[in-house]
Amino acid sequence: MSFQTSKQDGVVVVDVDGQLIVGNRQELKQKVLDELEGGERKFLIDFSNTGYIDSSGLGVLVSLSKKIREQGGELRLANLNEDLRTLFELTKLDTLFNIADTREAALSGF
Amino acid sequence: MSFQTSKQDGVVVVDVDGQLIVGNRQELKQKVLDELEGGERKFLIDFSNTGYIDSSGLGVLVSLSKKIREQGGELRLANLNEDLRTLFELTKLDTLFNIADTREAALSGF
Amino acid sequence: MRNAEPMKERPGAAPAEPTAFALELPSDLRLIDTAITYLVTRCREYHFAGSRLTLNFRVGVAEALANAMIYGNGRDPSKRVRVEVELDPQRINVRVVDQGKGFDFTELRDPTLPEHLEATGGRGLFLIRSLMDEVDFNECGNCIRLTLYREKQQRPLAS
Amino acid sequence: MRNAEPMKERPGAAPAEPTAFALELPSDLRLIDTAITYLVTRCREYHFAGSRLTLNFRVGVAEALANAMIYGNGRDPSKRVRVEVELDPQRINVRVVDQGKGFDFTELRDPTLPEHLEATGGRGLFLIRSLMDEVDFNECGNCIRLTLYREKQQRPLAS
Ligand SMILES: Nc1ncnc2c1ncn2[C@@H]1O[C@H](COP(=O)(O)OP(=O)(O)O)[C@@H](O)[C@H]1O
Ligand SMILES: Nc1ncnc2c1ncn2[C@@H]1O[C@H](COP(=O)(O)OP(=O)(O)O)[C@@H](O)[C@H]1O
Repeated sequence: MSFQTSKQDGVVVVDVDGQLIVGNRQELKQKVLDELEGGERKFLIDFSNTGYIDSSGLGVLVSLSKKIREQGGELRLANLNEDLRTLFELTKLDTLFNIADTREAALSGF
Repeated sequence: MSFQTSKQDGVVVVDVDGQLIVGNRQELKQKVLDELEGGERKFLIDFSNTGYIDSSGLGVLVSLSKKIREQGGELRLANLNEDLRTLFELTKLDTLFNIADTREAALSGF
Repeated sequence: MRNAEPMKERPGAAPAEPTAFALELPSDLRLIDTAITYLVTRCREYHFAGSRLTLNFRVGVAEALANAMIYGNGRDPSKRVRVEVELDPQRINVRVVDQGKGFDFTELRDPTLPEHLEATGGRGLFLIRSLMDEVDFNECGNCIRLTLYREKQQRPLAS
Repeated sequence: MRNAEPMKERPGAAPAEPTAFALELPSDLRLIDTAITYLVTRCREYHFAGSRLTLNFRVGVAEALANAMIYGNGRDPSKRVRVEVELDPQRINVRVVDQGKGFDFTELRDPTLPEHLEATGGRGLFLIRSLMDEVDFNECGNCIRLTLYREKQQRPLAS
């Protein structure tokens, strides 16, 4: 499980490798908040290599999205597989997030 | 945990990545026996990336060494860290195996 | 898959013998994924597969473990969570028991209502109920029983 | 390490509070390394370190788990192995209990004798006794208690 951060076209891209769950969500939260503190405003979380997300993982995404919006920024999500899409639909969080099919689609729209 | 096999100067080199223990020793055994069956006679197991070995792991090394010797071949070991060296000394298996400090030393002597 | 063997049932049919096993873990959140990975491996070997395993089972059981460790046992690592699993060809049955006092599981809010959509919590039991086919609690609420069928079940109209 | 804080004892001194936790696992050999990794993590957080942890503890406890699963429980995954750990600043105490009938632990051969050196088995309990500071069994032998001190102990002449 790891979170890789990179910068692409002025967007902070975070790759979630493994699970995003109660056992490691603080790490993602801290990484993104540090970047926000450092002045970054555009964020993309890429779930290409993500196994599953639990309710705490969803919670941290909601909380980050809110914090980023408060600073005039935006958080987008990309590359959700079928399982993850179902999860966002079940919880209706698909209505709260800007979810792109691919990383490129997410980046180009920013 | 994985066992990577490569061929170097006519020697089959196996890298033990992780542990060599009761839960995975059959995999190592099968890999080496397949090569022996295929006609290979010189074997080197490299422990550079090995965490720990348990008594079953030691047992499989003894058994492979015997089988290889019966076919006129030889099994050598290399790159044991301090912990692994202690293990071989405790069990006196350091007297049974040709143990080299480095892969190069093991290969050059074959 | 397994084309060479005569096939009595559909491919990937489960072995006939029911099996059961149990784990007990300290309340340490880092163990949840380890446990889930093991449980999924065992279910896969029992020929469960697909989204029912990788989404419904994984997330449903992970939520139950997290609740047991966090709320049931107050994250006290000396307190344990017990996981009992029964596998048979039709279904997976999981019981998660904590050492806590339980809770009133009848009063649960709906996290999909617009006024709750931006809440950071409150989705755990909702996900469990959405993803699992059957969910029961013991009387006090420190033991949750989850059942997932191999195939999607027709949901009763009133749940 | 921790230079900024006032230091009462040597660096890496253990926290004062003893702690205890327990695991219970199905008899599945694939779980041994998972369990060992977790136990080592916990001991490391409790400031145990070095060869005593990476060699003595890891190998000694792995052997005890393997014996419990293989001989005690006959590899039956529905049978469980219980691991109880107590940590205090001076020592790690581990009890491994299986659901088997035990065995006569007084009759053990020496695997380092020339006539046994090429045997493929028979080194497990020898390693446990060599690597751990104290080893006890319950009366029947299905429960082994292992103690490892933080620092190397002077061994009594007769063990
Ligand atoms: N095993 C449990 N023991 C005690 N209380 C629990 C347990 N499981 C759930 N709860 C209670 O139910 C509430 C809702 O849980 P949940 O739906 O998982 O959302 P969240 O964890 O985000 O609060 C928790 O806040 C807790 O008060
Ligand atoms: N928990 C146990 N329950 C029953 N028998 C055991 C147990 N642990 C060890 N034994 C017995 O002691 C013998 C020696 O064990 P060990 O020294 O670990 O070597 P090996 O596992 O290679 O036989 C085993 O063969 C087994 O008969």
